[in-house]
Amino acid sequence: MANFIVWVVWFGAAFACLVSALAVVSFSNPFYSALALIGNLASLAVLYLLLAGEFVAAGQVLVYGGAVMVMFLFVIAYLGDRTEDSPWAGGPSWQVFGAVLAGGALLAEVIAVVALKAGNLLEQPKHIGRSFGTPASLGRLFLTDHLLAFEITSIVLLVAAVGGVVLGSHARATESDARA
Amino acid sequence: MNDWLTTFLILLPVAGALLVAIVPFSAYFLGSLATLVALLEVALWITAAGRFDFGSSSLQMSQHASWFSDLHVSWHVGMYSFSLWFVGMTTVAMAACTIYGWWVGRDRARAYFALMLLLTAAIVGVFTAQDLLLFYAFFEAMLIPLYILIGVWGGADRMRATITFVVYTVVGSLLMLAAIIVFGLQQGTFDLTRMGPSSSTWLFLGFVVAFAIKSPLFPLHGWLPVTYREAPAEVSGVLSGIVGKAGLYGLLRIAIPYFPQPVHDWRVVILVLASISLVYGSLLAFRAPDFRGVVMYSSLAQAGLIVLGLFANNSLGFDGAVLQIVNHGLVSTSLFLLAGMVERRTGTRGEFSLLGGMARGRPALATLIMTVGVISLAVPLSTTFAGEFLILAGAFKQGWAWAVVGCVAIVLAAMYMLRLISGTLHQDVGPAVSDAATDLRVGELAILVPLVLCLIGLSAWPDLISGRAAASNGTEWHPSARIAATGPWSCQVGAANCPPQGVRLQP
Amino acid sequence: MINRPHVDWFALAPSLALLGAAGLLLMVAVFVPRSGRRQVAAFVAFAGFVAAGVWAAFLDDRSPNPVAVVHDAMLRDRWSALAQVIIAGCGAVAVLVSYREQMRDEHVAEYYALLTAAGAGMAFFVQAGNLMTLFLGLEWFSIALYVLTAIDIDLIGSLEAGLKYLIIGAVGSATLLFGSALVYGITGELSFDRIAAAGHAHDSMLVVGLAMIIAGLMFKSSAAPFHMWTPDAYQGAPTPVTAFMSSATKVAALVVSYRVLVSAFPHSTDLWRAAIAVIAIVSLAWGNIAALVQRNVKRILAYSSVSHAGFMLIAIAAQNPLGERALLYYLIPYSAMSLGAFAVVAARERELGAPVTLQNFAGFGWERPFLGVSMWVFMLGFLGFPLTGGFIGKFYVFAAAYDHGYWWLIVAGVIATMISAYYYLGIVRAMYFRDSAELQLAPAGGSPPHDPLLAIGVGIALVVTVGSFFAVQPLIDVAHSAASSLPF
Amino acid sequence: MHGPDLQWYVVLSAILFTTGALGVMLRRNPLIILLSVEIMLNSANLLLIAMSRLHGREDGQVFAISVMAVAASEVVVGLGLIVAMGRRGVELDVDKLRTLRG
Amino acid sequence: MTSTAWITLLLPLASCAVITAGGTRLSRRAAGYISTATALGAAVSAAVAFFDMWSKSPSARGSATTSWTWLSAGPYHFGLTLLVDQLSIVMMLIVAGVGSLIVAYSVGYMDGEDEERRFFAYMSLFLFSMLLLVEGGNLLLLLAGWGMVGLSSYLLIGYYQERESAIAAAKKAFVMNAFGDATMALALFLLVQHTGALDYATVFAHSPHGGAVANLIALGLLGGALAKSAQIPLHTWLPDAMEGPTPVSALIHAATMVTAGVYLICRTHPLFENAYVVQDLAAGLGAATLLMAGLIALVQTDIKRVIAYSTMSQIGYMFVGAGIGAYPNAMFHLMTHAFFKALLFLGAGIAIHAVAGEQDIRKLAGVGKLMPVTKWLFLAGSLALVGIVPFAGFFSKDSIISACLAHGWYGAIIWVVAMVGAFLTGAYTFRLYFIVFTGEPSAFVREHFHAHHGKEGPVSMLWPVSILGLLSLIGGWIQFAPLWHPFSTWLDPVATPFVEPTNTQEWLSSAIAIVLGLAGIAVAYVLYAARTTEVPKPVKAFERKFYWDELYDVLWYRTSDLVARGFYALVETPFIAGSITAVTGAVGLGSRELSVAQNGLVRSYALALAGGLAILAVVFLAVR
Repeated sequence: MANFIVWVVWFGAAFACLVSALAVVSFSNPFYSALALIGNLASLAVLYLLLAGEFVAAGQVLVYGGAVMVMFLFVIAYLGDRTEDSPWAGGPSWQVFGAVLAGGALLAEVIAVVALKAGNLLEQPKHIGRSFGTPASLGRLFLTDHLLAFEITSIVLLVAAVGGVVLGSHARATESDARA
Repeated sequence: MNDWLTTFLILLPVAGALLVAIVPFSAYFLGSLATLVALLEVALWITAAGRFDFGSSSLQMSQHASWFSDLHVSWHVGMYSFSLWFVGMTTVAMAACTIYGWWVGRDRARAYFALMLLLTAAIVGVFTAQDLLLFYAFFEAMLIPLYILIGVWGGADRMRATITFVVYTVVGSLLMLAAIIVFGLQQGTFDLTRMGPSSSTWLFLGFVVAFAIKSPLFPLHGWLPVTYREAPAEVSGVLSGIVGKAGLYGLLRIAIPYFPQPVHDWRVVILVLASISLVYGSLLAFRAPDFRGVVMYSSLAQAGLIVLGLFANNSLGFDGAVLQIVNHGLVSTSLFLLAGMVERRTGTRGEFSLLGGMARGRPALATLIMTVGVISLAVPLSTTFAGEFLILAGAFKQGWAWAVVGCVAIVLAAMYMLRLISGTLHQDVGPAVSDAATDLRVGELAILVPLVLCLIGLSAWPDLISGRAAASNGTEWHPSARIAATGPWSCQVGAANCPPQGVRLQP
Repeated sequence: MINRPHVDWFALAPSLALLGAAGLLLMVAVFVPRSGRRQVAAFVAFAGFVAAGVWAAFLDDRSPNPVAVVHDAMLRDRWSALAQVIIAGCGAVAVLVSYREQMRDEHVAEYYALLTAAGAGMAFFVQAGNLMTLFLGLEWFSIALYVLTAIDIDLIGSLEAGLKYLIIGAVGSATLLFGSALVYGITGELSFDRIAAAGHAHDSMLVVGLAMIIAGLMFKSSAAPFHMWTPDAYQGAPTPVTAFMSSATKVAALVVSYRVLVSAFPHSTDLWRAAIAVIAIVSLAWGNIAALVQRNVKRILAYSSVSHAGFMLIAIAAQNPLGERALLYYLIPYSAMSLGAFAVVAARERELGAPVTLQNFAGFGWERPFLGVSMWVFMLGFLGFPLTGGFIGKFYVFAAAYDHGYWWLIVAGVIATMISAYYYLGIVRAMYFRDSAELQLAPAGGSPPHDPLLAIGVGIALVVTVGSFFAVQPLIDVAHSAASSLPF
Repeated sequence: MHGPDLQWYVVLSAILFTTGALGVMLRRNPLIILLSVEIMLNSANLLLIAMSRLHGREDGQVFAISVMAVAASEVVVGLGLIVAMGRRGVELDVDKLRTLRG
Repeated sequence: MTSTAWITLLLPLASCAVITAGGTRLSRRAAGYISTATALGAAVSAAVAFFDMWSKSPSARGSATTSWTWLSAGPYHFGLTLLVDQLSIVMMLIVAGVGSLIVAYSVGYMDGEDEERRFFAYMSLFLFSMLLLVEGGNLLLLLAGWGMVGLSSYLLIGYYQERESAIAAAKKAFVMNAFGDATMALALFLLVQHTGALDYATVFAHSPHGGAVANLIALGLLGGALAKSAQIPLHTWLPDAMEGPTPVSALIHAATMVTAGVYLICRTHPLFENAYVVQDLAAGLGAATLLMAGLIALVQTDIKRVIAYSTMSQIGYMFVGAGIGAYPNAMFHLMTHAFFKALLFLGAGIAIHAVAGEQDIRKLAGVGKLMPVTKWLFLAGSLALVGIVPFAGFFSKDSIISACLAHGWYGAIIWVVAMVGAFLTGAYTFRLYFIVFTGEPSAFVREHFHAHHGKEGPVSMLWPVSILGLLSLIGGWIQFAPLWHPFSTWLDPVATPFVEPTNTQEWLSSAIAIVLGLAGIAVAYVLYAARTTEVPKPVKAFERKFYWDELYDVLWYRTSDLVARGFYALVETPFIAGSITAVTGAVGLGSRELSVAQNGLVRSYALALAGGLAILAVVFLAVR
């Protein structure tokens, strides 16, 4: 019974995930795309839960769905909604063809990988304890094995922040525009 | 074992170049400084020649110092007897050309003289390097100053000239680089004195193509016309007189001794190409419309002749080739210098349609052009005649047809050289020849007369070189005598292709 | 109770030094008045790079045998230490070159902060010991570089370059990430050595992951066909940044690529070796041929850096001791030449106030003899001519290829060099053979004051370029000891 | 475990990755391109978490968390650039950014 | 004896060097005197050497001394060897003696030329070269001198360097001689290959007897001889060579250089005797030449060309002599011919000099009236040429003719030809004499003749001519084959003849030769002096010199010119020069294509990344 619910939830989440992703890339208005991405993130969070990643799921919702996307929406609003006509147009003639081909190839490859793997490894996940994916155990990891990763992540964020400051600052007088 | 003299011969011009590049002198004094260095170089060579023991066939005045050990590359320079003569030719001719540059007062003197001195060092290095990679380094280093010298001080079409020149030369030398790497790694060392023969055709061709482009040999002479016409006269002289000889030296020092089997297999092909160059060059020289055209195509022909001698594979050919290399080095340099002087006087680019009748009232010019001209067409008793005689006698032993071709070419040589002489000096006065075109001045005589005297002296005693090209003490000799036939890097291909010391390959 | 892991601060020192410099620079940005900011900032950055270099040298001396630090997050060995020395050197010279760059004063400190941060990122990146640190280090300096590329915000070109670099870079790192995920998925391990230990040679999932990782790394080393961003980014970025990118980034990317491939995927050597060989050929062909018709000098140099990636990939593909030596040796003169060349371009740019093209390079060699001669030497070095380390580098690379029997790689390299002669010497031609008199060039606001720091930077590059030709033995010894620290 | 086998997660992440890639390759609005990049990163995250579940090891999740942060920083820089563009009146269309080419 | 040989050799060279180096610091006269003095000195030292040799026993007369190794390669050594023996001493005497007379003559003749320094330098150079040729102790030095005389001949023919025709003639002479040098060189290569040396003793000892090699060697040498001595088929340069100043024609193209071929055959007669076919060929060609030249000489209108053709025909006689093996006779005729042919040229020179350099005999007609001395001298020369007793030609030429009879049927044929030649000689020689020196002076002569201080010419020109006149009278008396032959005896050790005509043959031939000569003279008298009968219309082929020039024009000059143009148009321009442009063009095209691919679109860049990745992954999956 529980298994059935899990299946339902999984299908729902996966479906939502795919649809929202497609929506993101196909909406002509970035605003809607951003909203669609929020949905995508949320559905991914659900999948994370199914994979026993409570903490990650929470982080997903808070950091991504919250902070990042808010920032996105803010910027979009700031720039005003510029709906673009014919989102797929542009670029050389072979662009779309090539893109679909390359993307399809990548997809096919991974599918093939899975198919080739079908039956052995991916079907017997290890048994996991209760604490798996809990903030406590993740935090322990962060402070022991992956201490550096943790620190570096913060550094990366710092660098990005500095970059944001630098880029976001105001323009100089027009004489510099002449150099453009 | 360690004798600094050769190293000094290389380092002295480099030091001079650096000095010229930094000292705060006026152009004129920079020129005099460069001249001084060039003459010192000649003096240094004379001391070397004085100390040289022509009796021994071993490497002399050599210096050896490891450069990087994991691939056994080292700074190894030294001179065999024939190298000594080539170095002498280089120092003398380069001195003449440097002084000419001073005489005509090239602008941007600092760069000009520094480059000329660097060029001297590079060429001397090519003739003395005993390590394959070092040889390549010098071989390439020659190109660097030449490129600038042509491109900056050259004629109107110098861009095309530089591009063509560089494309050809770089193609050749890079093929050689590939060959060198493979050869060296096969042998386990890059030290020429410790390498053994190889039977790989590809390596052989890699070397030969590079040297054939440099020499030049038909059909790889595509860079020749535009380059020789556009380069400054003295640089053209260096190119055809000295730099081209680096290719021939490479054949003599590397391609022939280390690849006995390929040489044997490809001899006919190369001899055919050489013969074609000989006849082809002579005929084109016969039709060439200008002074330099005649000289440059004649140098193509001469290269073919020398290759005939080198691949005749007997001591007649080898000694003759060595002698002829030196001869043509001096002759060609003098001719190009004369071309420059004529062009400067007449404000032309040496077209025969504009020249003529310059002999009247210009005895010095006429005498010098006449003298150098007849020497270059190998009138008997001249040293060039001696060289050609040996070469063709050697080629005759290889096969009578080669010598016949050579003799035909001798007649053609007479035709084009007389055409040059009369086109410049004789018949009615050309439109570009005014009274402003004076006779040679003292400075120019001071440059040319020594060269001509060298040639005349050699004509009186060509044996000075041909008899001392290799310490063969009266036996047949072969460059492969310089190969160490023993040691871990002995023949790859079995004893069949390993020439024992000093024995010629063909019975 | 969490037992804190033992942290080898000494191994971290180079990165930390630069990071400290970055932090200090942020302080400078805040506290030092604008008047003195430029000097102070430059000095701090320079000191940071020098300190990092010195530390790295110590590190190289003190770590004869490789050890993993902080669990398996990073590795302390000579391979990375040597790379750090080179990177630090590049950074220091880049600072010298940047000093007079006309940028907005209010952000000069941040500029140096980002520069040092990028340096720190690279220094860490080369030490990365598992896929996570690999990815993080990559992002670390990448993000810094995105910002640096676009820092001259008022230049539309710079902005455009930044955005392109960012987007493509993000795709590239996403690819790397996905590949890492696949590899993690099949092996369940993140650290290189244990990935190798886990085996699964030629497992489908592993090879796809490997392909993606290769793509991501080759993207950073700007090897064709993953190089497309390179010309645009190099051309659009401020020239000192380009100088830094072209030299340090390549060093980091190539060194790490080799380490990852060798230490994590020894079982699939034949696969990645062939792949790298092919990529090398493509890079050689594309880089050299595309450079022929370029007019903008920075773009020419960008394509040349693509082709040089190809040359160094030959050494990687050979994957033998000779190849490792070749790679490390080649990087030294290459980064020097690349820095120096871009520095000279920067000098010309500043005196013209316009992008440098072959056209307006005319006569430069005569107006600025020192810079001209240096540029000439750099070009010859790129071309692999004697008297420059480029020659020995190419020689070693070819030797390595032959040693492994890849004679066709030698052929490809030789042909590529033949083609490259055209445009390298074309730059020399532009500098010397034409007179600026022919084309009336009005230097913007007169010739700027002479720039001793830039000259010093160029001089250093010159010394390294030429010196590495003569002092081959010591450099090779260093490279040898560094290479010996790799697992075999 | 309950629910579908892990390979379905892999397939799903692959689809997401491809979708994101297509978005980058086909869209012109830099904002949407950034969003597509986010999708790519998230697909990788999904894969990481699935795999950490597979192996019953949490470092995959740790990796995922740090990836989130990195993604966030990329977004910051990207948005900064886009804002700069917008502020300078450059049309938000990467196809128009063709001054650097050739 | 060696020292005298060296002095003989080096004195002219020294004078050449001095004059060249001196340049304009040297007065014109001084140059002339230096040259004359050195030439005389050479002659004297040659004479000293001669008497020195005279005092020795015949066996000990030859001496070869090597001063230093001139050239060597591996086992081969070619020394700078001077060989002084009976043969070379004769040549030295002729060259230095006649040479000094002619140089002295030219001091007066060239007076007023503004570049006579150059002239005398060249003359001295020529003397040096010629002496080197005859003194050279091995074939290499012989070849060296061989080429050097060719060079100086080139320089002197082209002395009037503004004259188109002079330069052309000079080139023609040089190139045609270069042919000869080339064939000789080939012969030398053969010798080097088969005997390993080039000095006469070794070569004669080891060169193969008979067979193809021997024939080829002789043929090569013969080629050189033909070119130098202007024998068929390499003769066409000699008439044109008359463009040079008259003393040059006298010295080089009559007395000395052109006879070098005869000397060569005599010097290397062992090689020729090893290949008797080739030797007969030489004789045959000589005969053909003497006949053809005689015929052409009949119709020439240029005084110097007439004499030139007669030179050709006389050398033909010498070739006959050398070819049939009568070496002493050939050498003897060489000597006498040097005397009277120089005399004829110099006499003609005086006339030309007196009449404003005019050379056309129709215009010169009757000049003899105004210059009697010249007239008598010229008559002496003509009689000597025709071979009338007691003039020199009689003794030398007739002995050659008679020797033919001792050479079997082949000799008989040649004998007939030679007799016809004798008749022709009489005819053309006296045609010239009667037209120019007898009869009333033409209007042209009256107009242009200018007496030199009341005399016919300057003394410096007259006395050498007089001496030559004397020599051509008595020069032949030293040997009259039937009765006394010291000359042959002298030469016998080095050039042993292998034909010995009987005395009856001698008498017979001489008689017939004289009769025919007189007949020729009579014909000439009838036609040109008495003018009783109309002069027959000259044959076209004679005037066009049997079309040899046209033949060579087509065979060599036009051919090489055509081939050269062809190379330019078909090889050099399209391929050699075109290849580089083609390659660069192709690469440039690819470059432009790539820069199109780099289209500046982010999406395309991403596509490249994804595409590359896809391909990589596919391949990996495929080959894993």
